[in-house]
Amino acid sequence: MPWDRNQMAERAAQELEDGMYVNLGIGIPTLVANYVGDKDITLQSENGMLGMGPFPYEGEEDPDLINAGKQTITELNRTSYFDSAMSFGMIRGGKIAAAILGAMEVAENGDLANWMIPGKLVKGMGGAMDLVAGVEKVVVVMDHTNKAGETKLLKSCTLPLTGTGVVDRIITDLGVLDVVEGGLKIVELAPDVTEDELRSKTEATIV
Amino acid sequence: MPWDRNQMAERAAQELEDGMYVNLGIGIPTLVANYVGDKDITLQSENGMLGMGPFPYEGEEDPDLINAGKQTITELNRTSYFDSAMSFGMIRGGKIAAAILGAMEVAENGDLANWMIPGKLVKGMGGAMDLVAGVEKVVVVMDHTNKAGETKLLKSCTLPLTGTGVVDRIITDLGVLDVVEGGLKIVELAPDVTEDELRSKTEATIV
Amino acid sequence: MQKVYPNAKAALDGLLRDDMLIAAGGFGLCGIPELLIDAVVESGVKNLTVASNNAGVDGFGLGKLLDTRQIKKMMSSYVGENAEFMRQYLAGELELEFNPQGTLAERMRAGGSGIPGFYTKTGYGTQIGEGKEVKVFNGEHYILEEGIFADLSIVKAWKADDTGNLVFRKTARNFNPPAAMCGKVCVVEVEEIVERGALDPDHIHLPGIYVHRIIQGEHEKRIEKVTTRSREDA
Amino acid sequence: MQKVYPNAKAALDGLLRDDMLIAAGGFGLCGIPELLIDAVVESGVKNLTVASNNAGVDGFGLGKLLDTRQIKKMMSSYVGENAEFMRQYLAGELELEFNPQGTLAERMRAGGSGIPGFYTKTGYGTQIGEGKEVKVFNGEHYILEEGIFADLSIVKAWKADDTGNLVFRKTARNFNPPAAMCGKVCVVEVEEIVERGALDPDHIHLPGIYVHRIIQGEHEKRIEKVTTRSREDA
Repeated sequence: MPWDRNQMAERAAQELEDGMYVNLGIGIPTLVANYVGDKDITLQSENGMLGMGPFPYEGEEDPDLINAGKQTITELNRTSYFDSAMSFGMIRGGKIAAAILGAMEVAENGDLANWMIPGKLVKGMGGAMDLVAGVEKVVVVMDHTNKAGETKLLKSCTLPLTGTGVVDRIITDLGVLDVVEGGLKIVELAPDVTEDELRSKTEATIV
Repeated sequence: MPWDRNQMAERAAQELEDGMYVNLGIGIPTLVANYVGDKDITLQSENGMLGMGPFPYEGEEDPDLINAGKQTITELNRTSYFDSAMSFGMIRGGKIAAAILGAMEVAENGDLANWMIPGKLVKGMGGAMDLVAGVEKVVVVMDHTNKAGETKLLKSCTLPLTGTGVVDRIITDLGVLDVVEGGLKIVELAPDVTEDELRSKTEATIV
Repeated sequence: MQKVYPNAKAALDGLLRDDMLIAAGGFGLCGIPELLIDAVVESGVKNLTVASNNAGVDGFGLGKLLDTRQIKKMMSSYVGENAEFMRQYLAGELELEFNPQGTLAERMRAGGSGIPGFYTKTGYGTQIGEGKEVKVFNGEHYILEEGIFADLSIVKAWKADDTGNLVFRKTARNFNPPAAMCGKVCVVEVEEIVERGALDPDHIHLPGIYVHRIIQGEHEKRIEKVTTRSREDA
Repeated sequence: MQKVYPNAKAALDGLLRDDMLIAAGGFGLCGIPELLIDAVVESGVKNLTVASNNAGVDGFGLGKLLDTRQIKKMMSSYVGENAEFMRQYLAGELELEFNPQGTLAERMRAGGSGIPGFYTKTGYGTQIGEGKEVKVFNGEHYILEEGIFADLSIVKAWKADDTGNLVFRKTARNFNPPAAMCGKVCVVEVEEIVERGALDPDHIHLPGIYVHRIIQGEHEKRIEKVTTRSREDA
């Protein structure tokens, strides 16, 4: 049985180690925060905050305190605030240990596309290009196939790129794959998912 | 009678206008602060302070509060502190309206030399190169001649440059000169100093 | 040297002209210069280029300037919250220069810091890098990005003193300091103007040297996405 | 993730090696990492390159590392307060790379911010610009300066919490934040380690992400030039 959204997030949380500063993207990556357990993880929100806390209690929302997804959040006793130039200084400067991001497509060489569909969806890259360029370890969490059932793990991306050769690890509903020399390498399969099934739903070279 | 140090500083203070942010160099320029009167001038100290106050009363020195000349100083009710990167960001970014600096040599095209004498004096440029490159108006205050009686206003500098074509106005013990197209232009003479005397002590072209 | 003005209209007097480049602070609707945006709308100035991370939402923030068609071009990283924006863009009525968020912030800071260009890995090998100079440092490829030099900065802070020293609050700081830095003239709206000396000199986020005009006013501070947890989760 | 160490020697354990590049905070003797400098002296590590605005004075601060001849090369803007420095330099025993003060600060900040190079007008047409790439922006000449990527940063702050969030005091901030940013590892000495939550998140000058190890200790904080006015002047 493939992993569901929460199981993918739970699996992604295993990527995080004590003491890490981490940036979580919108969507499934946001759920990863629920599974860090008692690991000492500091979440960065690229709009200018380290030490992101949970959502506020109803009635305690603060319009001056939001995350990069524009959601109201809270601070912790370790929180610091800073401006956008410093925020991306630490991202570009390699101070963030891991970013967990969603994706539209990943190629076997680690290319990532997650910011636009020409002529259809024009939202922008936000901080994603900086994150994939600067962060030490980039983990993509996404469904293995799109709504039409087509694979999202390709020989090469068809959509405009967010970054070239930037993805280190991919966690999908079917399993975990690493970007290695020559293609993708299966690290783990979701329960009851066979290697054949994963291979059949993957265009990228599996080595 | 040529101006003395304090008169030169007093004359230099006339360059400053209400509302200006100003950086004063070491030596005579420091004395300019004594002559700003009731003009609303904010002094920058490039080690990371805007709104520099006077020296502290004896016994009230704070080792964490010094100016760019490493002297103990005080703060005002408008003071702000910042790091060296921001301090020079505002200097390079043209936010400082005027810098009043000392000099070893000035050339008729506005070249300035004030940071080293090869083989003899190796102290370094400190913030001077950034100041002359970034500040809107650069005023040099210096003696017209050196201790050997040789002019310091030259056709071209002999010492390593601090900046090229950066000086706007020169205030010496003999008068005030502007750097203009083709050379220096006499703006003012110190009391009882004749134009002939000033010209005779100047190598630079006077237009 | 009086920096405090009675209202947004007065504070922008003489500063607005058609075809100018305005840098605006804020992220989403958080920390945006609401009052100054309204005054720019009322001024009727046209053909603006606006450098701002986002473009507001329909009917609020910079969205108002889109509704009135006063904006010719946006320099932004993310415009996904604004249907009118998308419509104008897809219809070819609006220019859009996408900037990665960190590149946009750094371009503003650079412009305000006398740095006309810098190299970043961000966007290399993507559309963003197309046509930009590439340089190799230590075996890796970087692209040249240029500083932004705006004609005017409009910025929102929490508190100011009358010399323009600014303090921001929580994540409302965001793009406001870099946007403030890069303008020839910077106008700031705050929630409260305090006495000189009321701000600790060590706590000032942006020194008054970057600030030319200040107004104080009431802010709506609309929230884009209210997300909460119930007390039972605790 | 324990960042607090018992003393300077323990905090530097495993980080020092010959020929490394160390970035040090401080301006003159103000805000210098006294305790960490002493520990570097005691370690006996050799052939150091040190990026620091100044080189201390004879017998204090980085001057101690000059006395022991552990420094091979300084990257500084001003070294005029140090006779031993001058002697070693003029005798050809010490390399010196002069950096304009703002260029040095920006090179550190750039290195820590993933920017391998930037353009500045500072030094164009002078010795400092020799051999550096020149580029014209908007009709003016700028030179390319490179980011500094240090092996180790040693920094002095006023207060820290145990996650490494730092607060500096007055002009002792100076080069400390940019120096802290540019090191692969950053070790900080403070006057006081406070409880988590004791530092207002809006008042933190440098977030803990830049800080790997922290020690607390007594500081001499020597004053280089005591200048005072008499009470009669008031």
